[in-house]
Amino acid sequence: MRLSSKQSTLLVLAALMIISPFFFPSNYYYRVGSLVFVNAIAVVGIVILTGYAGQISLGHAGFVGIGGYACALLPVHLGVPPALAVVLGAVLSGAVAYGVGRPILRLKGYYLAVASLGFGVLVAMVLANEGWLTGGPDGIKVPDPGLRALLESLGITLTNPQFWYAFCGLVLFVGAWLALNLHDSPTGRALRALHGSEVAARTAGVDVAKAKLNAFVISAVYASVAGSLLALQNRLITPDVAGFMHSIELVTMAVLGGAGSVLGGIFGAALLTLLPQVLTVLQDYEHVVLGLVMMLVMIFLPAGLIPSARRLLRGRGE
Amino acid sequence: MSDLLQFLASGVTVGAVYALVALGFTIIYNASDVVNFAQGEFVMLGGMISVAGVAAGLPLPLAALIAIAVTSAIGVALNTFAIEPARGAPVVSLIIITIGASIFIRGVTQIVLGKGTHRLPSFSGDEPLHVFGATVLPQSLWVTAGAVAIFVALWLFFTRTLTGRAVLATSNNRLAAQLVGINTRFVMTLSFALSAAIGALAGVLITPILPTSFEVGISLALKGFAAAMLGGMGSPKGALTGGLLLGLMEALTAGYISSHYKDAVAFFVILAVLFAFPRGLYGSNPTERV
Amino acid sequence: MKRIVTGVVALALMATAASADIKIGAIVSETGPASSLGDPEARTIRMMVEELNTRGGIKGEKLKLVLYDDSGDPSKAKTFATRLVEDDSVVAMVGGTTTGTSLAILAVAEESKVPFISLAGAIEIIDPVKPYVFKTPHTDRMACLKIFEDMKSRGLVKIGLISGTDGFGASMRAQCLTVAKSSGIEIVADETYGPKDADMTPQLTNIRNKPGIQAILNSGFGQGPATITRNYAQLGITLPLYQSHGVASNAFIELSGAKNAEGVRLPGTALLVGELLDPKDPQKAVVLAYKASFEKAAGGAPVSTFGGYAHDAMRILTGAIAKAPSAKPAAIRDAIEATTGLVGTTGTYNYSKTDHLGLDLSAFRILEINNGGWKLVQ
Amino acid sequence: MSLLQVEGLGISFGGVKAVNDVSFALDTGRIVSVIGPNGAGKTTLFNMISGVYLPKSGKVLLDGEDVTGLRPDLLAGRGMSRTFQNLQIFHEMSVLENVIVGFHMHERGPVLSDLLGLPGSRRRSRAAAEGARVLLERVGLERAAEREAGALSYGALKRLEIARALAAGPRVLLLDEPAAGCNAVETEEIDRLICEVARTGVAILLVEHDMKLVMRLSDTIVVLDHGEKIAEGDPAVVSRNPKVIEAYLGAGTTEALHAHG
Repeated sequence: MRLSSKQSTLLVLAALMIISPFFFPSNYYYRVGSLVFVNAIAVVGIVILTGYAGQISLGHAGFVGIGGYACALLPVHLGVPPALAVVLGAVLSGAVAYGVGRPILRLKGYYLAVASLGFGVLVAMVLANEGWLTGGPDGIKVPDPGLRALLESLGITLTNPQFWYAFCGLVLFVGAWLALNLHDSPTGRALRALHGSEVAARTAGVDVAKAKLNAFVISAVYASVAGSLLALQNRLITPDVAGFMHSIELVTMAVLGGAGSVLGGIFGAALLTLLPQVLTVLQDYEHVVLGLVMMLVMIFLPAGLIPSARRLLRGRGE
Repeated sequence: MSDLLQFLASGVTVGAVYALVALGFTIIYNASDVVNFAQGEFVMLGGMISVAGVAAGLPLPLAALIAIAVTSAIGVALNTFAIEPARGAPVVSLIIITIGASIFIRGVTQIVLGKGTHRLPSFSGDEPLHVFGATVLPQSLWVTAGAVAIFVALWLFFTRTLTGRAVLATSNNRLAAQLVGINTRFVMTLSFALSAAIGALAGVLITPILPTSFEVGISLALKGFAAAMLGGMGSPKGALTGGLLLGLMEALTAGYISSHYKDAVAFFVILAVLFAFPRGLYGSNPTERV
Repeated sequence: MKRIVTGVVALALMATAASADIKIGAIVSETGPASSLGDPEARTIRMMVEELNTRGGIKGEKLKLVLYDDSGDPSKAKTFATRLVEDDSVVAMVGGTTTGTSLAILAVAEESKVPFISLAGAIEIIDPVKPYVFKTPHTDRMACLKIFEDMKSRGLVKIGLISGTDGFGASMRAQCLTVAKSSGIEIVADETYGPKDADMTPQLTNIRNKPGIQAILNSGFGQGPATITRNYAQLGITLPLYQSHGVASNAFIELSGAKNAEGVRLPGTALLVGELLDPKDPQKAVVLAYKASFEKAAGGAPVSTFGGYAHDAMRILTGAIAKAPSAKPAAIRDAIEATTGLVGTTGTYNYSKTDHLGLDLSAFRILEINNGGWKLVQ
Repeated sequence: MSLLQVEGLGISFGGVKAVNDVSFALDTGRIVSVIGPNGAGKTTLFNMISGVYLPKSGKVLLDGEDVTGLRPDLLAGRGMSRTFQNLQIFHEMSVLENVIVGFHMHERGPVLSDLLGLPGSRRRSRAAAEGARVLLERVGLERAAEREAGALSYGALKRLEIARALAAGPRVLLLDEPAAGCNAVETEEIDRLICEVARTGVAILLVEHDMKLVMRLSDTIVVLDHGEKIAEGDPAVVSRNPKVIEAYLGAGTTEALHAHG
């Protein structure tokens, strides 16, 4: 039987997630793995927004920040359990994205880029300035969700990094599954259509404004969940996660890996999360190499690493 | 009254800094529709190389000239090795390439010129001028005059010179420009050289006010980009207006409302302006052709 | 991805295979927004490890340093802390340039029971006391108290506060606002600026206009305070200006211009005034020795308080390793906690079960800029 | 009352009147062509009727209802579909998917259901895919269904656009130069296709430069020059109208047009 591209993507993803730990000599690798997954969750959101719908956002870290701070603040101020705070944060991010997306998605290209950037900067600024609530630039502590303790009471004992590796991996898997469902659904086709030609999508009956807004809200929810998971596992969140550089990082991950493909986005997240860890041996040359990698991939593999590799394989197969 | 004047003076000074960065974006954008996120690094290089030159004992004008020349060469290299090979790539890829370039330039600068923060001496001393109770540093006048001069030069370039029109023609339709005999490759090279030179000149002018280090490029590019978009990307008039507006808004907010949210107000206004004018204040609004 | 993972594994194995020495870890913000703090820290740590090893190491064993740059990102800092503990198997850690990164690292240190000496200011790092976490810098609160003490002695009680919006500035602002009242200081203006702003005259104009204002305090580090100082001179403000310990370095005088900085006061450590110290002062020798070797190693870059924090942390750590019965994390922790009377550049450290800072206000000295140099205010 | 009525439509760009006071009507199953020299305002007229541009004056009535300036997606919902002079293909999607998008109004459903891949979503997708395959067969592209659309030839893309426009089940179909750039064989196919579609009761508005095609297909021809309607009528009448001949060919050369008629 031939596997659909959705099935093969999920299979590859699950296999990598399960097999990799066999090569992990220490907890540190679980920690890096879980960071890869967290970034990948946000990046899958960018894949939907940028890869499917062709819309640029340089402010998505703002939603990462909203999700992260929801987990820090809601449990303390409203007595919400941290796990539920993830959901409420996602709802809040979705609502904010709905409100912000309506006006800014009318803009195109660089103008959309600067407007979304403005949004992200505003979120980061509020998080840094309202110290009485958010702890200011040094950040705020995040309560323990108690999920690991819950597992322990069920007889499953994991180290902290192991637990977050498994948990974030699971969330990423679900996130990837949803994004793949979307890809071949009526909504996903409408998004990809307006990416190709807005006017043609419109005349085919696609409500372009609404479709873009859908993509924006969905991707905001992904970013928010990623922010929540980051906050919960770090037990600390700072306003930098909402900053401009983090937004750029997320977009770069998506585009380097291949924004049009879920697997590509995840690969990009893995690459850019692992690269700094590997490049520590280069010390001062780390940034030089990172900049070079970004330029070279975009120049020689403009579709991103995974789609280009796929094309290469297919070309050889035929 | 003197307070207001002081706020305005501050706003114009800061605004001129933003305008200088924003003006650098216009030429490259006009020639190639690329917003060069490495523009901030050109400004940084202008400052850092001048500082290095002065430290090596060169007189400031000579150090500045060297800085501008070296930065122009780097601009040309950026075009040749990174932008030209990726022609026709989507906006988001170009954003990543230029951001990659800026990270690269920053990394090399850090290795070659170090991590220190430096300042150039003011061109005409630090004795403040008193104007109706407000005080202005002579260097502020240099920066403001520099922004206006570059604006005028660019405006003349795009409207009065054949080369400037060739740049615009290349942006409108590269193929057509080639057909009428414009050497588009040369136009691209020229526009990167000019943009880099403007950036470096800006760096030389502002370093006596805003100390430079290998990391200043990002925040400058961010504000310059915002200013350019506020005015309408590609328009020298827009860059100047956008920069000055941004600076004035920040200063007046800090002066009359709250310094905690001065940057917030600036970005808020940018969002508001873009909702009303989706292509900035002076941006052209081409009709969709289908 | 698998190939990259195995690549990481191979690299890590290479790193572990080489060492039978005592391995310590460092995580500092060498790049990023706090690089003006982290860079001298990193240089100091590297330099001191090298010096120690050329002198034959500790008890005949070489010290091996693994240093990572977190670029100011707490999440990265946490990852590197995990890496140091789990993968590099270090016996102790120093670092945490900013409060955010320190808080991220200390969680790992506590969980894995590896001692950690932080280089950041915030009081919550050691309050409440955590068994494995120590720090060398004064708290921001102590800086505020010291400044307020000096202000009161000059009869300055109505002051304006201006602070950077970065972590350092915001944290000190919060502390100063908290302790102002009990110190008998009234803060009548509270302004902020972005760390990379080009001009702060609007904020300063507003502060100057507050009726009855007697002095201005700026909490911030990096280039912002230098710009403030120049704007101060530009506006011709004659009120006494206080800066924070964040700019206690000759680089500040250079960026501000000596003329503009004349008369600025700040709480600093003995580091900047080594030559002026009384020959009997126990800090004199320590400070001069560090200054000389740092400036030689850094190619002329001036010493800063922050490098001093790293110096003290390394002194405390290496001293503890030398005294500990074994080079095991728990033994080293006990030895650190037992450190008393250790003279550093910042002050004399007396750690105890209940005090993991070990400094008191007397370690701070009020310095005044005088003719492009520093002067001790008695 | 006609199915589509255009009344006094006009628009200007930068003070220049691109289209001025143009009126005509179109009935079910009929084919009306708009012709005129380059720059006469044909595509602009199309863009106003299909909601891409907002007209400055005049009205568009669909089935008696005023739909002037209605968004294209809402117009599509009311049964108006179109193709484009400059191809507007979803290049990175497969040929089949391009046509499925045409079924968007029929296959769309709750976003959440699409995300979760619920049976309802899959059913709608499947139904649209089946419909799309039928249409691809009708335009002779069934064998290219799985190929990336960007890889097709120009003529094939023209037909693909028609298939996509038909997918929406339009009552009025606007075809902007469907035969431009096509070779004789391809033109023949498009000719046949248009007749077939008209026979099923769809009203067709056509802009086309191929006079042979226009003369053969059209029930009525509307002639534009400099944005104004200068003639309207059946092909035989219009082709003899001296104003038309002058506008089109300049004075003197009348034979060309007659030859086509």
